This record gives sequence, structure tokens and C-alpha cells, in this order.
Amino acid sequence: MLDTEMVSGSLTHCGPSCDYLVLIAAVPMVAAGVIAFLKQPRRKTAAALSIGSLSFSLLLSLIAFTRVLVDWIHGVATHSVFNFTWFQAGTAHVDLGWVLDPLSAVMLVMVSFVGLLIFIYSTGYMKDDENYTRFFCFLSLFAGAMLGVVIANSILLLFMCWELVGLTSYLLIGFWFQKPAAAAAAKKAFLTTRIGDVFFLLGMVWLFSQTGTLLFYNHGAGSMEVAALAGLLAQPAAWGLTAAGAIGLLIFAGAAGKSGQFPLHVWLPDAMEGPTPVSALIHAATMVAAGVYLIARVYPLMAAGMPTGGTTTALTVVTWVGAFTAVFAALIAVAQNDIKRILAYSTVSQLGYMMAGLGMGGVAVGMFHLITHAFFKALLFLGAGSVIHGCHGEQDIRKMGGLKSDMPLTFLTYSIGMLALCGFPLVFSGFWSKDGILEAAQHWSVAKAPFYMLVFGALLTAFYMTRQVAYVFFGVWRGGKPAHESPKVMTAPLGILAFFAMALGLIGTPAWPWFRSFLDGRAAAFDWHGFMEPGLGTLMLASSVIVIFGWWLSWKIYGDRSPQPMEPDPLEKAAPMAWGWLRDRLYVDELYSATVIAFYGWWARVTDWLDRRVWGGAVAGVAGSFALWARLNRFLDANVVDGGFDNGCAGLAGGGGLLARVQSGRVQSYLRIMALGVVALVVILIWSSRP
Amino acid sequence: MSIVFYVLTTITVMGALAAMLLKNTVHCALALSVVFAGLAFLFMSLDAQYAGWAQVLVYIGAVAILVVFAILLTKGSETPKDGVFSRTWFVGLVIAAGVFAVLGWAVMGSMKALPQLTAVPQVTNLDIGNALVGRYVLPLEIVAVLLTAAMIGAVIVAIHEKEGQK
Amino acid sequence: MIGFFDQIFVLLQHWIVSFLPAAWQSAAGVLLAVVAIICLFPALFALTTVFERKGIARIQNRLGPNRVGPYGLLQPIADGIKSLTKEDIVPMSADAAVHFLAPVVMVVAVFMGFAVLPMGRNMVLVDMDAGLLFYFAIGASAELAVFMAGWSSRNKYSLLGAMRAVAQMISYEVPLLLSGVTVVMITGSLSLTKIVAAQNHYSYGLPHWYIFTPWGCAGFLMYAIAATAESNRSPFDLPEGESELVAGYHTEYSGFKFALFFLGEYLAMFSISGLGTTLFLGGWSAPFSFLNWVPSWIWFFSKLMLSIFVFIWLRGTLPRLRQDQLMNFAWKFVLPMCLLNLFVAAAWRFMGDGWLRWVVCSAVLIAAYVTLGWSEMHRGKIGPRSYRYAE
Amino acid sequence: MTSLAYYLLVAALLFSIGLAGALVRRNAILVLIGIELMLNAANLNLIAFWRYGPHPERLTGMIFAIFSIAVAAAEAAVGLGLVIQIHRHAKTTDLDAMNRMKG
Repeated sequence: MLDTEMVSGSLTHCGPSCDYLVLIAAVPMVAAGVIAFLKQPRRKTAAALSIGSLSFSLLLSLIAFTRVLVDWIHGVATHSVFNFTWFQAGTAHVDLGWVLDPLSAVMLVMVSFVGLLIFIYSTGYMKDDENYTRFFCFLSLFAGAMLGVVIANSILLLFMCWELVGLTSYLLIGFWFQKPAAAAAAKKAFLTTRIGDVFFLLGMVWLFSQTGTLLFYNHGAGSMEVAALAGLLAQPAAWGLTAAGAIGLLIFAGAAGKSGQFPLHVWLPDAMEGPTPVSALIHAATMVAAGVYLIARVYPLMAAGMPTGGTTTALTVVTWVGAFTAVFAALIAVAQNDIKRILAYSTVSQLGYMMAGLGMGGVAVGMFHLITHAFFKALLFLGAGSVIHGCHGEQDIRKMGGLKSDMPLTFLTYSIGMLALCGFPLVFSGFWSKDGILEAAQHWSVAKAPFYMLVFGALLTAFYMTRQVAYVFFGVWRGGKPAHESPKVMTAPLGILAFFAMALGLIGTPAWPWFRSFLDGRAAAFDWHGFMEPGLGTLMLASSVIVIFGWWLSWKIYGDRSPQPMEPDPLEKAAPMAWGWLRDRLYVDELYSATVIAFYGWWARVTDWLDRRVWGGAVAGVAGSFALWARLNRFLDANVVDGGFDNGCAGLAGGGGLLARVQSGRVQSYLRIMALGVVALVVILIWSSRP
Repeated sequence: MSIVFYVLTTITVMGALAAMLLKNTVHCALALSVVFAGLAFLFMSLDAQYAGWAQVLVYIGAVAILVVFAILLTKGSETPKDGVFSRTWFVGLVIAAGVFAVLGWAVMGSMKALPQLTAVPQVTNLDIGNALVGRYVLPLEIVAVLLTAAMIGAVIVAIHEKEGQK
Repeated sequence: MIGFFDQIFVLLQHWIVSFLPAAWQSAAGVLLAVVAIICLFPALFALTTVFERKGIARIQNRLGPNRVGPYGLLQPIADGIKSLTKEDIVPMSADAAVHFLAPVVMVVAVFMGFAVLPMGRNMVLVDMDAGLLFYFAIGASAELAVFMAGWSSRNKYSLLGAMRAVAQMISYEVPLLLSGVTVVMITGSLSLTKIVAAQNHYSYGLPHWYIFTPWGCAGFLMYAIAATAESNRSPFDLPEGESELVAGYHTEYSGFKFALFFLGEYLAMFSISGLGTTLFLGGWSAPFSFLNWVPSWIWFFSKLMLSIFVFIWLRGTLPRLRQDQLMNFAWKFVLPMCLLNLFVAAAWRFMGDGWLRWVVCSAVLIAAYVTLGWSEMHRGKIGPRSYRYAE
Repeated sequence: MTSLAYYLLVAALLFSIGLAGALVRRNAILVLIGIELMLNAANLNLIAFWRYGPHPERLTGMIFAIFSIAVAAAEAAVGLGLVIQIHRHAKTTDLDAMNRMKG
């Protein structure tokens, strides 16, 4: 049964203080800084620095993991938090901090271990690339940022590292910036993730404004703790969602952007332009996982107010998006001819599985599939990398074929990875983690549809993976120069990854649900009754049948025949119109360019028009009015003021002149005037006073 | 109507006309002194001895002489070449006639209302002295100041010539 | 008896007038008095001409006229006949009317002066309330006559003489008036009879004449100087200065008009000294109380002849003053002294009897006299000529 | 006895003669003489009103006339002084020529 009660109830601060956690993230970043200053030819020091720093982080992560494990064994769910105030602005203060709990410990180990393997692999892969030092600088920076996201206890620190991860993905995708396709892909990746990040920012700000704190766990005052959650629940938001649900969905939008869920997945396939280790590291193991980890981190928020056995609207949304993305990506993957694009769509589909698992099964189910997927997807990508390396850069599967004899090690590890991915029963990890999700889907109270969609997805996954293997490894070499096996430094990591791809499944079997109990902080007991769960047996049986059926179907179609290089795909012959649609990625890009880009173009034109016509017009109008006013002023000044004034003065002068004549200077004329005055006065006096 | 009044008025008026109309300015000045004398006696006919003799003393004694001096100093004694009267003499005459007409009209109009002859006022010089120093002491002081100022003024106006002409 | 002699003329007048009808009597009385004066004073004029010429001669150590009559006493008659028979020449360019009028105005003005003088106890022609004012008014009009004479004869010398005479007369008229004013201040009345009455009493046999008071003495001195100047006599006789201006303003006159001018001049001298006696020398009052029995008019005429003698004496001894000296002397010495005299008289009047006022007044006057005189003499005001030439 | 009206008439006549002279004559001094005449006419009026007035003992008219005589004398002095100055400067006493003060 799903266990839903929260571990965080008893946040104990026992166990060692986790202030050393920052070193895990800081050391790779510092290494990146140092490498940045190295000169291009200092390739060896750059590689040594980055690998050394990551291995140091791995060591620290292992220490932290064992500490958590030891605590877990003692039956204590460690949740050590280290918070501090970054800066104070008046009364508001911005806090940062890091947390060590089972979730972050697992992720730390996974990220640093897989990262290290990929670093070692890329020293071989990038050997003849002149920008070697720059590559490793970006890689170390990415690793540091990713670890930062994992340890972050404050949503602000998480967001900052999240952005840093986005930046490094842009830099790494666009590593060969001379190729226009790579530059465009980098830009596309950056922009689409940016859209998601905007929603994430809105959610963050809203959360901060509601809960008043940025920290997840802060001895009871954190945003993910009960007090804040209760406050959030009380807040009604739009469309019947509670505030918690709404914030959760906003953050999910950010995660969808980064993890390439349905609406924002378009950038992931194009991100294959980057070097293969990059694709492996970023688009398989870590970065895309960051989205899922984010949802796991804010799971309490999204699951706030969930009745036992029921689910919240936020989680249902996550589930539906995840399920739909799983099926949708799987369908597209079937019709792809580029080896890395197939794997990219498969990653999108698996992420959909993880999101659905989270939505239905809770944190443990989602995270378990994430961990297992990280290992075998990294393995597949590195395998594809060595194939490309072997085929001298050729990526189109129709130009390969018959590589099992030329590259036996790669073939072996690649096929292990393919089996893990499809979920070959019992032996491989993929089976157990996917099974967990299917089990959760089966018991999902809301609807059965996601279960069937996930089952169909599993079938499709098996189909396209076998198609890819058939094309690449079976049949006859259709390429130009004959391929050669990759060097030891590349195949070694493949081997290790292959081992983990098989071994990891054991920690999550129903009989011994170690992983779930580890995450939930409960003791794990080995007992076979786990299999006796009602319906579990039938479910496991059904899924294995589906997988084998997928194999058989794909092998039948593609088998050991090696079609001509540019020969149309058998399926294409069967359903050319459907095949065309799938090959063109269901025209999502075209849809976007038709809608969003078009709208954006149109909107740009509108704003341009607005700016030029309305605003410009207004300014011109104002300027015009001023000009008019000035002209009016000049007119007024010239005619009214000057005119009036001058005429006035002229009139005055004239009058003055007139009077001046009276002032003739001759005394007698004055006397005359005075006499006249006297006469007038006397006359008036007498005339007025007559009776 | 007393004979004396008539005689005096005719003398005064004839003197005034002569003063205004004679060609030779000195003759005018002398005619003027005749007018002053006539007026003085008119004053006395109005029983104002003191005023009469004061008039004689001041006008005939000082002003007439002053006028004559002025005439001599400004070579007025030679008869002016171009006519004695100003160009627009007619206008002046008309205006003067107008003034006389108006004054005459006013006097004739109020003839009846004017007070008739009263008893000869018994006024001695002692009363005048007391009045001057008593009731009218302020005007007296002011006239004194005025006279001094006039004297100084006249001196200053006239004296410029001394330095100039050295 | 004494009263009879004293009032002999008054009684005579009444007696003559009594023959006329009552209505005319007052007029006739006045007319009679006028006739008397017109006859008396020209006779005196004749007498004094001889008296003067003999006096001057004696002063100049010569005999004087002694041909006509015994000791030259009939000389005036000879002069009279001479002036009447001489031809009366009127210059062609002279202004006939004014030329003729000048001597007439002169003589008339002077004669009118006598109307006011009290020649004896109640022997005054017209007892005017403002007698002194009348006298000065008439005196002022004399200048006009002088000017008319000088100007009408169209002769540079006569004009110059006339201007000088008028300037001189105007300058000295002011001190004359002021000294008269001091007397008026003390007596409190303008009428001359009251002035004489105020002086006509005695203490310890000595008369109360104003001359015996400090301000009186100074006043009389200034009056005397002003009088001589007014009548163009002696030191101030510049206008007729025979040596320079021929005969001053009456050069163009000859025959009877000249005689008239001569008569006018002497009559002016008589009236001005008559006024002097009435103002300062007690008019007709006797010098000593015990001499009261002598008729009043005798005192008046004796004092008159005394003044005339002084005039003649001055003429004989003092040199002629220059015009600027004369003017400076008038405006810088005589006028200030007269003004000061006014204050002294005021002080005299309000200090009440006793020796104190004598001492104070005389001290002030002497001090003023010395300082003014000293500054005059010292700065050489009367020194070399500093006046400019007339244009 | 002659009544007040006659005196007033005489004064008016004198006044207008003086005014006529002042207006008509060209020589500045004669204008001054005209003004003197007008002043004297005014004095005559004063004395006449004083003599025929209700309270002769109060002497207002007469004393006013006396003051007027004094002031007239001062005025004549200054006036003539000016005329002499003008003559000295402008060598003429002709009023028509003296229009330097023209506006």
C-alpha cells in the first residue's frame, strides 16, 4: 500500500551537523573556476582538476550517505539542516541553507557517481577536440550546480543552482557553436527551459509571500512544514485549487520545462547536437532528473491536504501530464532514425513515467525509477557515444549495422542497458522500478486510463529499442569506413554502469522494499510475502508478457535483415502517413512555430506597430504640439505682444508728440493755457452753483 | 461813488495799460511804478494805511528799481527790432478778454450778495503789530525764511557771471 | 507866556483859519501848514548853501563867497536868479517826458517827507500813526527819481552816476531802516510824536534821549552814516563826484531843473537830519530840564542846524570813498552792526533798569565794533580796489 | 461810498490787463511786470474783501495782503535774476526765442 504519512513530522536535528555539505557543491564549482583560467593546451591539468574535484565530492557524498544510512539503521530519519541568513534588507532577510536527508543523500551519491563515470568517459571521447579544457570547465560547473540543486534547503538557493544548471546545459549543448544547428539547439533549450523557469519563479515568489520563509525545513518554520502548509491550505486560489496546489503546479511547470515534459519537451531531442557525454550527463542522468527531484522535494506541498488514499488536484495533473508524455514520446521514438534522438525521446518517455510515478505512487516510487533510469540511460547514451566514436561521427542508424562483431564490448553493455530500459523481468532494475509505477497506477483511485497508457508505453519502449539495436548491431555494415571498438577508458565506465543497471533493481523489489523504507525512514524487512500483494503477481506477469511481445514484434519486423541505407522503414511502407507524422515528431515543432512563434512574431509586429505608430505617433504628436505651440508662440509674440507693444508705444509716442507740441517751451503759451484753465474752472464753478 | 476812487482807478488803469502797451520798456517800468502808487492810494482809500505805505515802500522802493535794473542789464532799453508783441498776440488778447468777461460776470452776478459798506474799521498799527506777532507769527517766520532764501537764490543765480567773466 | 511862544505858530494857524467857514477850516489849516513848510525850508536851503560854502572855505583856509551882500550873505539870491535865468538845455536824444519828470518827482518826494516830522510840541503837519513807515516809503521813491534823471539824459556818465547813486542809496536804506526799527522797538510805536514824547522826560536834569543809551548811541552813529550816504553827501558823494563823473546824474540838467535837483538834495539832507533828531536827539525836547522854558521848535531847528554843520564839516574833512569800499562798508560793517543793535535793544528792553544792562549792552557793542572794525581794517577790505569794471 | 463790486471790477480789470500784457508782450521782463500787476490786483481784492468783510478787526485780509506783498517782492527778485541769467547766456530776452525747454 502506499504509505503517505510524512517523514518530516519529527524533524530531528540529531546526527552530525551538515555544514560540510556545501563542499560537495562548492569544490566542483571552484575547480570550474580554476579551469576557466587555464590555457587551452593545459588539457591534462583541466581533466585532472575536474575529475579530482568530482571524486572528492563523491567521497563526501558517500560519507554523508553512510552517515544517513547509519542513522537510518538506528531507526532515526536524519534531517539535519544548516540555515543561515544570506543578507538582511530592513526587516526582510534572505535565508539560504542545505539539508541532508535520505532523498538528498541518495541523489548526491547518484549524481556524483554517474558524473564521475561520464567525466572519465569524456576524457576519451573528447580527446581530439581542441576545446578540451573549456569542455571540462563547463562539465565541472554543471556538476557543482547540480549538486547545489540537490543539497539546497532554501528554494532560492535551489532556484539559483537550477538557473546555473540551465546555463551550463546551454553552454554544453552549444559547445560546438561553429555548427549553426548546435547554436540554434542551445538557444532553443535555453528558451524553453526559461519558460518553465518563469513559472517556477512565480511559484517560488508566491510561496515565499504566503509562508514568509524561503527555507524548506527550518525547525518547524520551513515552508514545507506543517504550520506553513496549513496556512497555504487555508488560502483558496483560482479554479478550486488551494494555494498549496496552485504553487505546486507552478513549480511543476518549471520542472516540466527542465525535465522535458509534454508541452516543453521540444528542446530535448534537439539538445543531441551537443557532445554525447553531455547528452548522457545532462539529458539522461542529472539535469532532467533535477525536475523530478524538485517535485520530490516539494512533494509535501503538492500533497498537502491529500485525504488518505485520495489524491490532490496537483498530483493528478502531474500524473496525467507524465502519462501522456510517456506515450507521446514513445510513439515518436519509434519513427526516429538518429541513434541519439531515439534515446532522447526514450528519456522523455521515461521522465513521463517518473512524473506519473510521483503523481500516483509518491516520492519513493518516482525516485526509485529515477535512480535506475539514470544508470541504464547513461549506459545507453555512452554506448551510443562509443558507437558514434567507432563510426567516425556517423549518427544515422540506417547507415550502420552489423556492429556486434566489430564492437562486441559496446554491443554487450548496450544490450544490457536496452534490456534494463525495456524492463526485462526479474534480472534488470528497469523492470522493478517500472513495475512499482505500474502498481501505483493500477491502484490509482482517480482513473484507470494512466495505467493503460503506461502499459502501452512500455510496449512501445520495448519495440523501438529492439528496432534500434537491430538496425545498429545486427544486419550488415552499411556505413563508409568500417567501425572500430572504443578504447578502454570509454568501455570501462560502460561495464560499471552495466553492472549497476542490473544490480540496482534488487533494492526496490516488493520483497525487500529497501529503497522505499530508506526514503521514508522506516526499517526495511526482507520477507517474501511482499510478492503476495493482491494483484501484484498478475501485474508482474502482465508487464513481462508485454515486454516480450514488444521484442518479438520488433524483431519480426526488423530482425537480422539489413535494409538498404536509405531504404524506407518497413513500418513506413505499412503506414506511410502515420510513419511520416511520427518521423516529423507529430509536428509539435511546426505547431509551436505556427502558434507560439507566429503569435510571437505577430505580437512583435504588433508591439513594433504599437511602438512606432501609437507611441511614436504620440511622441510625434507631442513634439508636433510643441512645435505648433512654439509657432503659435512666435506668432503671438510677433503680432500680439510685439505688435501690440510696438503699436502701443507708437500710439503713446504719437500722443506724447501731440502733447509735446503743447510743451512748446514758450512761457506765454503755458500762461495762455493756464488762463484758459482758470476761465473754464470759474465758468464751471459758477454754472454748477447757480440756484 | 467818491471822486477819489474814480481818479485813482483811472490813474491805475491808465498806468497799467501804459505799462503793457508802451514800446519803451523803461517807460513801461515807470508806468508800473505809477500803477503801484495808484494801488497804494486805493489801499488807503480802503483805510489800509499800513498796507498802502508798505506797498509803496516795497514796490516803488524796491521792485520798481529792480525791474529797471533788470531792464538795463538786459539791454532792454533799446527798442526791439521786430515788433513788441509776440506773433500770436491776438490769441492772448482774446484769452485775457475772456478772463475779464468771466470775472466781471462773476462779480456782476453776485453784486447783490456782496456785503455793503460797513463802519470804518478802527485799526491801529499796534493791532497790526500784535496780529503779526500773535496770531500770524508762523506765516511771519515762514515769509522771513522765504525772503532770505529768495535773496540767497537771486544772488546765486546772478553771481555766476562774476567768475565766468574774470 | 512860555507856552505862547512855544505854540506861537499853532495859534497863528488857528487864528488865520478861523476866518474861513467851518467846513473848510481843517483843509485850510493843513494847506496853511504846507505853505509854511514850502516857504521855510527853501529859505533854510538858501541859507545853508552860503553857510556851507563859507564853512568849507574856512576849513580849506580860504574866505568863501564874500562879494554879494555883507560877508556874502546874499549869495543865495544871486544863485537863485542865476539858475532862473540860465537857459534850460534838454539834450536832443534825451527822453523828454522822463527828463522833465525826474526833478519834479525828486522834489515832491522830498517835500512829502516833512509832513510827518514833529517840529515842535504839537507842531506836526500830519500826526500819522505809521509816521516812520510813511517817511521811509517816501524816501524809497526818491531813488526812482534819481534813476529817471540819470537814464533819461541818455548820457553814459549820467547813467553811470545814476546807477551808482541808486546802488548806494539802496545799500544804505537797509541800515537806515534798521536803526529806525530799534527806536520803534523801544518806544513801541511808529508815530514820531510818540517817539519824541518817549524821550521827553528827564532824570537828574539829564534828558532821556535815546542817544544817551548804548544802543541809542550806536544806532545814532549808524543812522548818521546811512543818512550821509542816503543824501549822497560828503564821504559818500561819489555820484556827483565832480572830479570823475562831471556832475553825476544831473549833468544834463541846467537852469531851473538843476536848481530843483540842488534844492531836492538839500531838502533831503534837512529831512533826514530832522528824522535823526526826532529819533535819537529827542526831537523838540530841551537838553536840560531847566531849559524847558525855551520854545520846543527852537530846539528842533537848533539840533537840525547842528546836524547840517556836521554834514558840512564831514564834507570838508573826509576823503571820498571808492564805490566798492562804500558797498563793502555798507554790507559788511554797518548792516551787521545795525542787526546787532536790534538784539542789544531787545536785551536792553527786557533786562529792566539798573546798571547791569548798561554794562552788558555797551560791552557787547564795543566788542562788536572792535572786532568788525578790526577785521575790516586788518583784511584790507578798504585796501586796494577789488571790484570789476561795469560792463 | 464805492461798494465792493466796483473795487472787484477794478481788480478784475487790472488782472486781465496784467494777463494780457503777460500773454502778448515779447520781452520777458514785461511778462514779469504783467505778473506783478496780476499779483497787485489780487492784493487789491484781498484788501477790498477785508475792508467790506464782516470782521475787519481780525485783520486777516490786510495781513494776507502784506505777506503777499513780501512774497511778490521775493518772486520779482528771483524772476528778474533768472531773466538776467538767461539774457547773459542766450543774449536775448525774447520769450519766443527761449524755447529750449521744448518737449
